[in-house]
Amino acid sequence: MNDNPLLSVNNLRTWFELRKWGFFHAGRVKAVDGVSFDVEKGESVAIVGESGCGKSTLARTILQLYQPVSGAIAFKGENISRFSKEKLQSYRAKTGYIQQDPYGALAPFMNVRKILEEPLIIHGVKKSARRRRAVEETLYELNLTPPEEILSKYPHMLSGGQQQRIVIGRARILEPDLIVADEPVSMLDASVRIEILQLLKKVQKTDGVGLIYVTHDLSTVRYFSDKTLVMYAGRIIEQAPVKELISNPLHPYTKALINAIPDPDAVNANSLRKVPSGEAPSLVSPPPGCRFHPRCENCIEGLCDVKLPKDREPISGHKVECWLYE
Amino acid sequence: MNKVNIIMKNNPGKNTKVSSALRTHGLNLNFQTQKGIIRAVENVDFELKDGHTTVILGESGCGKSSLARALLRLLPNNTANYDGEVWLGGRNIMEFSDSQFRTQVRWIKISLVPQAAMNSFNPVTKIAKQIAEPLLVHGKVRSKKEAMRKVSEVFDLVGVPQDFIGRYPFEFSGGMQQRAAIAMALVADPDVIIMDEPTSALDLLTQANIMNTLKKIKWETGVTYMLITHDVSTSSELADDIAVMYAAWIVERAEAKDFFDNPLHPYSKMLMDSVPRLHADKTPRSIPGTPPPLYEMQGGCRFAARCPERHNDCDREPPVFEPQPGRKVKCWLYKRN
Amino acid sequence: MPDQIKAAIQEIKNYPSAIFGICIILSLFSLAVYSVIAIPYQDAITLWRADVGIWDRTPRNARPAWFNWVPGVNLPQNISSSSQSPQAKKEITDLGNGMSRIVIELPFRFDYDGFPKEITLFFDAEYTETRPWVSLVWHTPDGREIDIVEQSIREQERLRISQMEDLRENLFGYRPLIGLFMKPESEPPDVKKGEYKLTVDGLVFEEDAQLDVDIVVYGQLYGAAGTDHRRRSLAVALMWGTPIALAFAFLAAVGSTLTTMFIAAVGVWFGGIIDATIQRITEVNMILPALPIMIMVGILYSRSIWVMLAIIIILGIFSAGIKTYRAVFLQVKEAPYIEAARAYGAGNLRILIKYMIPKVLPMLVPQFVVLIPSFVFLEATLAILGLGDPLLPTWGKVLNDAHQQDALLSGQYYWVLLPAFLLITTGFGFAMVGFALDRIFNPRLKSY
Amino acid sequence: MFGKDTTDLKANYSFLFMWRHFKKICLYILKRFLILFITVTIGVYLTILVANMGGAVDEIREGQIRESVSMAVARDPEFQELSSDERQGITAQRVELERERLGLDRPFIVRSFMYLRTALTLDLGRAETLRSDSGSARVRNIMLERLLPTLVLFGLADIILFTVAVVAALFLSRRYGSKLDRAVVALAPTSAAPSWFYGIFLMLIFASFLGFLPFGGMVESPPPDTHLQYFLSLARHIILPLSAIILSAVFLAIYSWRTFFLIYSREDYVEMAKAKGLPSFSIDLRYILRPTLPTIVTNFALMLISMWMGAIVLETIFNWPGLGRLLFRAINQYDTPVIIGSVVVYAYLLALTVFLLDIVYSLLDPRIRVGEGTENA
Repeated sequence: MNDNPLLSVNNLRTWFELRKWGFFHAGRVKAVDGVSFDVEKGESVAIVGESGCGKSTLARTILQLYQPVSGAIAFKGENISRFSKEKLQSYRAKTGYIQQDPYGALAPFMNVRKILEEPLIIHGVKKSARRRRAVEETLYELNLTPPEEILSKYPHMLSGGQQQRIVIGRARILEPDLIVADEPVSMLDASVRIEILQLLKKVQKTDGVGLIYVTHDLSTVRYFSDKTLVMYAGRIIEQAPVKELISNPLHPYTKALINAIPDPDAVNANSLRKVPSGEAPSLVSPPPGCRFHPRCENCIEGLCDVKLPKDREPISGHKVECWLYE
Repeated sequence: MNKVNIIMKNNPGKNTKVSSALRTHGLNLNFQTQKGIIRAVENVDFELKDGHTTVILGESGCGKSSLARALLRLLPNNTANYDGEVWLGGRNIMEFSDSQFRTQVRWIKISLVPQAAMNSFNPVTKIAKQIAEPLLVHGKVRSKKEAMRKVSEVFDLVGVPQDFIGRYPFEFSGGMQQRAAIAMALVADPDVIIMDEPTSALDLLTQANIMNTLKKIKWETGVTYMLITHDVSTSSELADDIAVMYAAWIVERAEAKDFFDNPLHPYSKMLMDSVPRLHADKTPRSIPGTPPPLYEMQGGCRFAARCPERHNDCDREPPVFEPQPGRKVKCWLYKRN
Repeated sequence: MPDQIKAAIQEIKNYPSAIFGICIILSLFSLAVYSVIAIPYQDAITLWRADVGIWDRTPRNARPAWFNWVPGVNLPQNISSSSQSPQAKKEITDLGNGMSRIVIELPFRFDYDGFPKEITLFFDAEYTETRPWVSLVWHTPDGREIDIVEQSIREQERLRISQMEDLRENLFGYRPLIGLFMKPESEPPDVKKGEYKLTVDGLVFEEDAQLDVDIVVYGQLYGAAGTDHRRRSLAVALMWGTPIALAFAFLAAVGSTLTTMFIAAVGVWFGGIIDATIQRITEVNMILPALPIMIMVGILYSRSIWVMLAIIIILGIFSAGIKTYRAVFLQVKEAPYIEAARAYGAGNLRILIKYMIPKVLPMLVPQFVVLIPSFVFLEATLAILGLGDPLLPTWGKVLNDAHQQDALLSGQYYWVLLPAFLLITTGFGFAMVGFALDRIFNPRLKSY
Repeated sequence: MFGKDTTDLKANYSFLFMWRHFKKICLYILKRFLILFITVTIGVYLTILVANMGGAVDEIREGQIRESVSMAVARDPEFQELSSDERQGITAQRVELERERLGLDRPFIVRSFMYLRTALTLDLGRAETLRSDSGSARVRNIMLERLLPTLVLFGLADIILFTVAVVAALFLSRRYGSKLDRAVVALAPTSAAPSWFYGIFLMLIFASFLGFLPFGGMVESPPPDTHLQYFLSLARHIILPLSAIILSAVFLAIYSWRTFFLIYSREDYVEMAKAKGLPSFSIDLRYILRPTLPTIVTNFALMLISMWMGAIVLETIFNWPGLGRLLFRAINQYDTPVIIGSVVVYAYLLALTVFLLDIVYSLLDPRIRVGEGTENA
């Protein structure tokens, strides 16, 4: 208890107002609806879920790109929602952000030098020689050599893999303690993906930063993360170490998810997969009780469709939010 | 531990002799652009076996989508060269005139499930009407009523609820639109259905659901699929045969089982190695380098620059070798003798 | 940015119409610069206000001088001859008693096919009490001498020979400006070409008295652009109209596009109530009839071109452009690089100015260029309605005069065509460049 | 979005189903109407504020009160006997009373709202010098009399413009890159000039040079007696202004709409329609024209708004007895009530344009017809 976790998220809710005519209330999107978890220093945490489950919103809320409506995010024991402007600015320097679309993440009208210098300028590195050295060092570490050649290039002149390297470089140029990577490889070609993930892993290990890896692809998590959180309809329904989660999923949704992902094997073509029917619920009006109950074959009537299950830890280090483990 | 619910189903015609639904020989498709001529499809030979599913596997930009367009003669304005042979039902449909092609091939012989279903429906027309359209155009039904009956049949087949018949595209969710696109491809009972990344934009569970649906349809109707994808794992859900495409060439053709167990072409091997696996403990490895852009290709093997097994022969374009019966590889490593 | 501009310049070479447009713009610009240098502002205003005496010696409603370039046309130019000029002869004979006889001969050639518009003599006499007395004799090339008039002269006497009814009787009923120049007994009257001469035989009755005279034979042609009903040379108005039109349109375009874009960006970036308010204001503004409002302000407050400019800019800020920019900014706002910038701590102003606007600026350039002609024409529109600037000579005011004077009905086409030509040239020049730029900068249009 | 509708297959084609659409459209139209009305009200209020900054509206009102009061005093036999000084005293007294009754002594803000009502109903009192053809001096009568000619000219021009431009644009988009296409693209800058500008040229050529057509006016003077002759005369007179309006916008419309067609014809669903084996005629009509129409209508609305302004001068040039010509005369005679009235009427006309195109849009876009409102900002 003496050592605070790097990041501690507690019962976080991020909702969006829908407005009609720009003025009148027309509903709320409950993208993140009561989420708690910790990230230790130097730990790599994966958040897994389907598109629209709120995982990107969660990542952005952690980065203070969205304001939560309730709950708390503590960074090194301090509640960031109470941060002053200066404190928030220094928090931004301590967090790095890697996005899904590397081309979109780079301003098309800036060259690589400008792109990498921007965070330094904003955070008060006034000497241009110092900025230059930092930029060049970063490029060397990312294997983008020779720097002189890369520096004057515009994003569209680089390949997808190179672009994503620049994005990674920008995220760590301020030497942050936490990096949030939101689907960092899903838009890259299969052959480049592994390369980028390995680079990210290397960066995380050498810098000892905490890493939140947001993805829909469980199979990449396996080689990459310490802890895995599974998100469904705005809530974290299961969290466990990766190997444990894959070999022993507890929540019916996690089971279905793991079941739905094939490994390349000719046998697959001869069988049907057991998959829950239906689609993920709308975040504006999620079903009452457990969010997964309408698609769940283990649904207990009168319970799952009424009350939200509590967080349980049936196996040490393996939490699940499901009435089956009550 | 494998939790897959196995419903064994004999692959149709696995051991009997299969006729081919569609066969190409020396198919080419080039585009003229400012950067030069883009060779999207070059000298492609392949075969879709009747009732089988053939997967065209390749990374983005390898020409696999152009191959689909070449088969349906959906050519952009800047097409520079389009030739070769496409045999369908005993006739070379490349010799058809445009109007012949339209009335005799499109949709009644070959239909298409496009990559982005949400953009493939006219937003101002009801989806059911758009599905019924080819039936009416090709005279497959006598009345609109009959056409709508057929639409409601295919809706059942792909799992779109009946009350969606009166709806516009924007009232469908992404998964439903994809199902509707499959329904549209099925509606005129075509010989071949080309599916261009039919599930890549969808959620995992929806993806798996649609794969199940596709499998069921295949088993029930014996339709021939040509599945175009970059996703090796998903492709294994449907594949009977595999053709690997790299830089406008088909570099390897094999039956799925042989291919997944033992890929032959160096690119195929590396591609298989780059796939992260969920259920097996095997660290994936990436393929160094990038594929050559399709507009500045040199002579010789196009994979040579990235190939760990490259040797002197690779300066020349490799012919297609057949190291084992039924397996074709475009690589000098399999030169006989 | 410099890269993009370089690329745009490279690309614009592929559009011949844009090159042509740029040439037009450059020549208009040079004309504007030349006009401002050649005729200083104050002079231009004075000339256009046409104070008494300024435009006495130009013909009324004359066609442009280059009309004679048309083969077979040889209309009279404006001719003036002064007693002080070297060609003129002036003999002074002292008659004693302070009296003198001053004989002035004013020769001039008349080689045209048409008759002049007017003939006027401008006397400049100096005396204290007694007016000089002159008798005028007209010498035709074939040696005839026609007495015109004998009369006393005031200090700044003007003799409008062409309007002398008595003379008309002497000329067998022909109006003087025909009768004096025709071949005798030609029917219809034909011009006798050659050397004419007017003799002014004057008597002055005082010691220091002086007598000088200028003859002006008003041509049917004058200057580069002809003259209007107030004898003003249209060249002045047309030349000075150029810098005014360009400056007005440029300021209006800058004022409305830049602010519009900035406000759209602010609305999109801050969103919520600010955005909604901006949008609602835009909707109200869109149904406000801009021209009638300008008319109202023109009538009730001021017609100054600068007041109009201010109103145009105010009404233009919340124009439909906001909706267009808003749509683009909404996309830009969602761009991951903006989100990244927020994540590494860029402030609102930095994001607006360094991240959002540079992305959309290329879109502004063609819009800006395309807008310029519409403002040039707007000035003309206001002028046509009689709401032109009271002081400045503009193309629109020339058109307005022409319209008021029914120029088309009376066949004075040049009066309409010249300002119209300048308007349409300006319009086309900018529009051609703007359309080409639109296709270069707007990726959606690029391939079409 | 889905799942809550349980109507079965048959019901989809039933009357009830159509009724659902109809109700949605009506609701949408009603909503748009209310919003536009509020918009117009705000716009007119702003106009009043601007106009009254110079005290113009106040002056008009006071002048009218004084006039009517002094008329009443002069006519009243009770005061006939009194001296003119006394009468003036009474007049002044009554004017003061009337001012109080009408609230002219109240604060500006209160008054401005009172004016708003009178302006919205065009109840702007009497024109200063202008009279309607029937001799009325009431601003409302004068304006309403001029409305019809304007609507005839402008409405007809818009309908022709829209039809011609859509057909030509679709035709050219199919022949993209041809000589004709490039010619139209090159001609697009001609729309930089407003309609009155082309009016001058057309007048020069057809009226002045060739003498085929009249210089201006709506019909011959005196007006023909029979309906047929009246119509023929109208037709002869309308040709030039009509052509001027169309000429000023048609090339830009064709160019931009052709570009819309080209952009929309790149949509995936067009390729799908081709893959389905649809004949190219059906593709053009159902897969390119139909989905592009909402965009075109929006574009057309913006175009119309700017064309209204050109029409004011056009009417002046051609002596067309519409609102624009009236406004021009009001300017020359400093008839302030008519000028303010014109601003209001044009605001109404612009709102009406937007409203009509809104209705067309709602019929074209199924999202409005069947979907939830799409107004979420």
